Amino acid sequence: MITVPIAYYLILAAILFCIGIAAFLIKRNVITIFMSIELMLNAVNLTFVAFAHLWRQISGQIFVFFVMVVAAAEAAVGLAIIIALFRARQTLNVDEVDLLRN
Amino acid sequence: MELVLFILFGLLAVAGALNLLFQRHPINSALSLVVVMMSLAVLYWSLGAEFLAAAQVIVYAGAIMVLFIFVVMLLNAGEEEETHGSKIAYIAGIPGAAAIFCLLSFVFLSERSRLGSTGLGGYLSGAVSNIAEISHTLFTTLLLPFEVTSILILIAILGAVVLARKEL
Amino acid sequence: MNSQLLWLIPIIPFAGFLINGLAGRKFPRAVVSAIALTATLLPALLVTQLWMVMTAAGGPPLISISSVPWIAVSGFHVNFAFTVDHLTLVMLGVVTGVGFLIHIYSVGYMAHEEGYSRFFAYLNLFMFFMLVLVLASSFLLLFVGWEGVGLASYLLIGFYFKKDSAANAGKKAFIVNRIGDFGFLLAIFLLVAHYGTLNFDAIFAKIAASPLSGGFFTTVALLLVLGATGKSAQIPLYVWLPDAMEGPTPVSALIHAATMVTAGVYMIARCHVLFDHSPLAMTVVAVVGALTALFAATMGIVQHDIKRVLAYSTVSQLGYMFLACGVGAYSAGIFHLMTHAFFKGLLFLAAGSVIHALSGEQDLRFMGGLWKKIPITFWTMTAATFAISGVWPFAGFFSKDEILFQTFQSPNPLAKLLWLVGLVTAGMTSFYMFRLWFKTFFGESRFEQSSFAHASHGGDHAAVHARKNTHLTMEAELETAIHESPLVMTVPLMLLGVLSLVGGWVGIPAALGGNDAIGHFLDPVFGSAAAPAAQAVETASHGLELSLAAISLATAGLGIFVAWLFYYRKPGTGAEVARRFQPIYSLVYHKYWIDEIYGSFLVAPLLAFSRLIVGGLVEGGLVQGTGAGLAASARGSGWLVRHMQSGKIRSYAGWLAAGAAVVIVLALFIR
Amino acid sequence: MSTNLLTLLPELILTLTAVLVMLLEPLLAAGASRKPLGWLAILGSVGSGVAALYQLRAVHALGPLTGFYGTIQVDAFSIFFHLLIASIVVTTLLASLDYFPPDQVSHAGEYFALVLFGATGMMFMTSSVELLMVFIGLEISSISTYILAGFRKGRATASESALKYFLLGSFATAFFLYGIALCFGATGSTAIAAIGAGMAVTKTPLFGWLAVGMVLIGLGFKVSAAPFHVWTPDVYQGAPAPVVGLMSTAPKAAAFAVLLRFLFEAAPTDRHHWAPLIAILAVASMTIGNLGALLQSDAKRLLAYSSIAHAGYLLVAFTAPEPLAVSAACFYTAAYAAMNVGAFVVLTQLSGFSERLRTIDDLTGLALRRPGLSAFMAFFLLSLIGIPFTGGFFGKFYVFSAAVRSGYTWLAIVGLANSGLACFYYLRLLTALYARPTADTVGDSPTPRGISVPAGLALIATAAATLLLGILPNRILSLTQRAAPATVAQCPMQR
Amino acid sequence: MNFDPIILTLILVTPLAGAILLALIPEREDSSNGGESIDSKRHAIGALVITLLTLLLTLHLPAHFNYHAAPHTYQFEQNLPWISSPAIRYHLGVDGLSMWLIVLAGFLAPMGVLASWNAVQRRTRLFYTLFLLQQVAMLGIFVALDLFLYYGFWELSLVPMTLLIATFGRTENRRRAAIKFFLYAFIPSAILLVAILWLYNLTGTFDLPALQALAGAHQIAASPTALLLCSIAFLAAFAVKVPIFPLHGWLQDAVTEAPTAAVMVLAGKLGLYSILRFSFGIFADQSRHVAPLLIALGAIGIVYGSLIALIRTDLKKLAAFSTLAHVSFVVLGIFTFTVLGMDGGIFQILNESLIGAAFFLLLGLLYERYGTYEMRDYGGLAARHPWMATMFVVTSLAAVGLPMLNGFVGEFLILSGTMQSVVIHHVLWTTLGATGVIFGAGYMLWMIQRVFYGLPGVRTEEVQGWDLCGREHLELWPFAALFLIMGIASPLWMRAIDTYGAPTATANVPSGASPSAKITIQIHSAPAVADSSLARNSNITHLTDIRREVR
Repeated sequence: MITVPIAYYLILAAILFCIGIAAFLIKRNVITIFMSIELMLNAVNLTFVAFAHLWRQISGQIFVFFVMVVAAAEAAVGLAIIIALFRARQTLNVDEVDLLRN
Repeated sequence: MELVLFILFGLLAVAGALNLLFQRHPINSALSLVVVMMSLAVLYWSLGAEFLAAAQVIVYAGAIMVLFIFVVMLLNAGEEEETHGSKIAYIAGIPGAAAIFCLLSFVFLSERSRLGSTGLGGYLSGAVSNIAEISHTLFTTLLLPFEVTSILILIAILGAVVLARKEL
Repeated sequence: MNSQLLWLIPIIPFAGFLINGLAGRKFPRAVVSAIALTATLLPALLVTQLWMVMTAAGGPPLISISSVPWIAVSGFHVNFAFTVDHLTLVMLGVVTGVGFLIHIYSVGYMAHEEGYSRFFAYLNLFMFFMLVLVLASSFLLLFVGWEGVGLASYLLIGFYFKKDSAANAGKKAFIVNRIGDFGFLLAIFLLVAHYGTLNFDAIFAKIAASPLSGGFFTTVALLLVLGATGKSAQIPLYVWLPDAMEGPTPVSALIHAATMVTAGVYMIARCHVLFDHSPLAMTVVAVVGALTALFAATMGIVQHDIKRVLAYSTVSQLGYMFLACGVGAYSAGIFHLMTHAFFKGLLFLAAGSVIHALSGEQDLRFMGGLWKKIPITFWTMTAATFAISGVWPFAGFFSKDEILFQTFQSPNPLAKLLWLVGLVTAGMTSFYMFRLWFKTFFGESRFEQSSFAHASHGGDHAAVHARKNTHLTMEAELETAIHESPLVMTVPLMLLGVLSLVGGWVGIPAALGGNDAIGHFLDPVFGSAAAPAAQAVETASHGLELSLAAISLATAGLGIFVAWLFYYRKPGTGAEVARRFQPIYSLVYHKYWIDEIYGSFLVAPLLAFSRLIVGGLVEGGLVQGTGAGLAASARGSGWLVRHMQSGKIRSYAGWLAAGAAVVIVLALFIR
Repeated sequence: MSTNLLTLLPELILTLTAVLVMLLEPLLAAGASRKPLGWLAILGSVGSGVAALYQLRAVHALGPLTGFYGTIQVDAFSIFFHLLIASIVVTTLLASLDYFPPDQVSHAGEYFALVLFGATGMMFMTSSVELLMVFIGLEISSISTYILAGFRKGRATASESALKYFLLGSFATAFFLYGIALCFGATGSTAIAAIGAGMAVTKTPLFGWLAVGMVLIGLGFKVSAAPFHVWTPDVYQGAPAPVVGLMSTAPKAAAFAVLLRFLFEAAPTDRHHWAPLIAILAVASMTIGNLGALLQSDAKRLLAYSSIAHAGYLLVAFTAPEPLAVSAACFYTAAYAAMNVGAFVVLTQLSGFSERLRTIDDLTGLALRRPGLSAFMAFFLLSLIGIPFTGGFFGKFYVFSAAVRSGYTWLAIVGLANSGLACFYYLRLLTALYARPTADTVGDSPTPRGISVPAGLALIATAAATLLLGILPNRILSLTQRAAPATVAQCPMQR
Repeated sequence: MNFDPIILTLILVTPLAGAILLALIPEREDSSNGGESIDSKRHAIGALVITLLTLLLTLHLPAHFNYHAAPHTYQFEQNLPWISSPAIRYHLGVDGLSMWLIVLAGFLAPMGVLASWNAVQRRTRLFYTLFLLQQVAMLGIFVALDLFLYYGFWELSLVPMTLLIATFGRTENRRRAAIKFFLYAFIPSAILLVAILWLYNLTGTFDLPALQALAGAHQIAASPTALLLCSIAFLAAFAVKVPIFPLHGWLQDAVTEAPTAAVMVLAGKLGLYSILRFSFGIFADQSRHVAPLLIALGAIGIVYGSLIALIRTDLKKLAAFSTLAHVSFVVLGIFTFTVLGMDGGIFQILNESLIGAAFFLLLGLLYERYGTYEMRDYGGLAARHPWMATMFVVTSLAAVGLPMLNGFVGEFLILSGTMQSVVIHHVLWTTLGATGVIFGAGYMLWMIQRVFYGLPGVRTEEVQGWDLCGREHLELWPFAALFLIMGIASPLWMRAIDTYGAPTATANVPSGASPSAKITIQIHSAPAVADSSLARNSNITHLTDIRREVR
């Protein structure tokens, strides 16, 4: 049976993580930027799962579970913030959210 | 078999992620993200994390992403405009991201031989199911985090109420 | 005599200074003068007693007294200590005697001035410092007096401080003196560094015990000479003295003729042990003295201001004294110092009396025909004029002759040249002095042309000299206004007149039938070791001395004759000659442009250097610039950091990503 | 009392109070004052502080306590931070009692609850020895501060502030998580002690180094160390003044506590790796913070940059070997908290909810109108400069002496030169307070003269703390010095 | 009751308590004037009482000083533990160096209060509180024997001064000047702190006597380079405060702005004392090592300050640079490491402080009357204000070093010491320093002339001033009296100073390293002169060379 080196999973996670970073940098829509953060979290989750497999440790998987919960909570708050922002500024474009600056 | 799965869903995940990046409408990006999550669920499964695979589909793709899409709809977000807000993001950020990727790959590749490979399916002993193991750990050694998470959720609710409540 | 009484000699005038200085403004003038005179008379009496004690048979050769230390650190201390030897005694006599007379004179002269108490306070202060100077038994205490008299001189020159020229002159005097003091101080530092003491006796003893080679002594001696040229107005630092005539006339008489300016001579004489070890320094002293004598005499010839003529004459005579010291004839120098104090003091006082009579006019061109109107002044001044011209048997003849003879005799290679310079100077001296004499007292009265004769013209000056507020417009009143001075002024004149005549008789050389009493009197100070040899020379060359005396007498006569010719016989001749030799006359009249040269080659460059290089380039550029540059670069960097803060979330994320990359690189690769 | 309960006591009290406040809030009438809720919250946080002291007695008697299967450890270290956080919260609450204007009063209850919840999270961060627990604590504290930052609703800047904080914070959290994942990858555990043990023998040391780097990025963001400081000025400017006082101190203190535990217990073997890295971060933070503040005119922004710089000073302590580093860092945290919270209490009092007086120009001549307030402000600024006989000075002294101890003399030189640079802007503010007012500044505007009693209490408390830390630091020093060995006790150090 | 052990604490506590007290006494408010208090004298009176009390306490020191104590020991010591770890102690003490400086500080304080009596009319509470705090810091610097404690006072001294300048400065430039002053002093002090920490790290103690002992026995385990760098860090911080050329960038602005009472204590003694106490105390060898540089800077500073003073027409700026010249004299003196230079330098610190204080006081009086420091606006004041003119002249004369006044003693000893030292080019430095004598007279007398002599200037014509009033007499006469007494009875002071100066100049010399020790011996024994005549001669040729250059 052909096995997959764990390093590949890790590299896949790294790819996703960096695409997440890139998306954060490039996207203008606040909601999409938030999604890219979710993407980064997912990448980390994959890393966790891969390591959990490596160490035969269930705690890695449980960590992922908690990350999901946290992500849900963050999503609730984050989206609320986005709504508040939209109400105040009538825009979702981050480039237009720059009142606070030098 | 495993390799096939990995390549297939790995590529799908990367493609989804890239699609998220390149799509200009948030709905499309959200759907791409769902694709990524689904692919990852398969990979979790192939790594022996059945419970997580399910949770990924249910919680992440099912709940969180729905929330996203709901907000996108609520705020009636349209396509992104191409505004030129930030040069730094391209000058410093993208090379930074690329560098991070290179560094991570470098580390993983150089440690590759010490990490070994995966075997398909559960790595735990067949006697105990994945879910049983998780729930046992969750209610013993990791009881406190589990309980404290409730505070987190409480705050999230409170915060969402405070922030999104329409008044003044 | 209880040696503790020595303290009183300077302290009494100081007390006078304090009383008059602090409270004098509230006293009536009589009280002020009484205090001031008492404060000068008492020291004079003490000096008299001292004189008697020391000259009595079996009297002590010197009296010393020392107090608690003034400055004391581990390994070095300076006490307040006074020593009286015969040199000091002569100086004390001159200072207290002439000083007292001039104080008396001032009571009359200053009677109508503002700042009466201030004037006498300053005079007493001067007496204090001058007495400290001559009594001092260490270099440092000498320096105290030295600087102190400079201070008093500064204050007194600037007495009419409302007048800018006076204030300027005072400042100039002080600063030029400071340049000299700079040399003096360096010499003192060298002495401290080498001998660890500043006591005269101790240093001279050490020098005698282990004479070092000449380099050190030459350095120290030359530095001392620099100091002396400042105080005694020698080339190159003479420039302050003519300007110092801005002060009241008694001050000119006391400080700038009789006493203070001779301090340089005194100092060189006092340090003769040091100079004896340095032929080079001696030669420098002699040459400086001779040159100054000649140089100042030329300038004296063409001055119109009566006091300035006298001032240049003072410079010239001081040059004589330097010449004497330079050829080792210290006692001759001191002798001339003494006689000069008498006749030059007198000349100034008499000139003051003339000015007083003419309501403040000082210009010779507006004088004339005064001899009948102010007879006492005329006669006393005549005595002084003869004395300074070196006419036998007036005081100046003996002292000047002694100097010329000693110069001629000296082993110095330049001796004959120096003698010749001295001789020429003597001729010029008699010429310009008699020029002054003729122009002042003979011929027609030219006073009516003077601005001082008319209130309308004199208004400006009147504001300055309250005394000149005599509103005389009528010709008749003008004539009656020229009057002889009161008795309080003329008595000192007469006394000094007598001294100008007989003062020289203490030093009649053997060749003229005398016994050179002053020379022998000073022998204990200047070393009898050298005396026998000098004795031999003296006895061997009576003939030479006589012939030299005759030559100088003839020269003086020539000077007098020419002056008579130019200014009495044919009054226009002087101007005619001046026209003929216009360039030379102009050069001399403008004092060889020395003030201007100093101004534009020393002072102006210094100020320009301060302003441009020091103040501008270094202070403005380097010192302030560095700080400002650092501040600006900090501000610039701050501006950059501000620019990081664009307010754009994506930019921030960009920084975060880049920073994260850097941190990861560092985390992985730092060793 | 069971050990488990004892280990959780302060957090428990806080949580219960917060829930109580949250539940009572809707019961109050719409326009009624929320002060009773505030006092309740204060009571709760005081209670948690007392509980922490009670724990201290127990720890004193029994040694470090662990609970809940080793996820929580109560030792002098954690108690120190518990006390610190409780004090900050009490002060902040005192200052906030009168903060809300009548038309905004309905939010006050939620505000108090959120502050308490946030504090709970921070406390968890300091007492957890399991990274999962740390992560959850971190999230609790972060999310509550995100919300608090946006609390001046209706102002455009408030939601922007919250958004920036939230997005960038989540971004950094991802790195932190990645770091944890790598730790797990290197050692197979997420318990700090186990990681420490595992790191010493791991086959994949590169993961360890990478993990340290990632964790540093995540926590560096939380403590606003350069180059992860970019959010700080914007967020501080937009957030309410009392909240800034809180979030510039308490979450930072907690994050530093985590960093201390993580670096010295989970990665002590790599000290020679991360110490220079930390030194570089410290230099960057100090320099960027101070330079950025030079040209600021907004008081809150200025203090934001100053907090970046102070994070840099604090990081200097990390270069020292363990006991010294921990005690220096703890001390500095406390000193910084005292003076910075104080400064923000003054700002809160001055400008209120509306934040009318924001810039240095606005504050010019303040001393004439409000001598008391400006005296306090001056004192806090002097402490921030690091003038002797204040906590700020002793903190700096202690931190830099730690650096010199460990051979980082150059770092101390850079740091202190930086503190010289910092004087410039502090003095600009300070001298403005005492200058004569210009025409259109505070001098002419009728500002309320008095100070509310609770705010006065807060001011006196912070000033007293700042002063005492400067002249009688013995007590607090001994506590921090005891905190240090407690952390080492858990893992064998290979130095 | 024996006050000796607590007297220093009392000296510190009195002004501190006074400051707190004054801060609590409210000002009378005047709403019409925007809340600024108007001239209630209660704070001035309070400050005067407190400062006089402090002065009285400081006089305890000379009254009970033991002149026969062993070198490098301290008296009136108080040594209590303060912070256990790091080991910081509350250690106070006095020796011959600091005793008179403490009295001086005590003396200048009431004078400063009197100087501010009318000059400061607004915000008196703030003013006198800060003034007393400044007093505490200064006294603290002089008595602290623990490096940490000392550093505390050292930095603390900046704060009240900065605020005084920033709040009570004369022109709109005041805040900038204050910040400049602070930064100039603070940044080098920060480096000083590193040096102190480094030293503590090596030795485990902040205690000065202990450090002195260690350093004396060469038991500080560090490389010579490191020790040298450390000593330079110490020296640099002090040098800026003194200020030593070219680190005087802050001086002019600060002096120009600072109110009279503050400017009286602004420059000179704190930095110089610190050099003497710490640089020389701990880094004796290293200080000797850098001495040639410092001597050069001192000599250059004298000339530099004088030259700039010559061209300044603002009285305060002139005073600033004359201050620079005067402190440079001290620097020149103490770094010769000769008994003469050291004692003279320390004595000159007292002189410089007194003369400078009197001068600034007088300038303040002029300013009170005419509202300007520009010399060109003045003229012809001597006739109108004879007493003031007298005081100006007396002060100027003391400043230019007229014999019988105090300045002379100091300058004479310093320059003698310089000549005596065998530092390279010592003759040149002496010569340069002595030119200060000329320039000093130049600018001071020029100043007197322009202000007091001649015809009335623009400003003095418009405004009718008044001569000294009773209070002003009270301020100035003590100074005048001190100038004279210190000028003729210097041993009264020198006795104590010498107990510090002599051992410091000679002791701690590494064997064969410092030739200045030989020189000192040479002073004691005359025959040595002959032995070293050869060496001397080479010096003399050197001297003539230099003289040629100078001319």
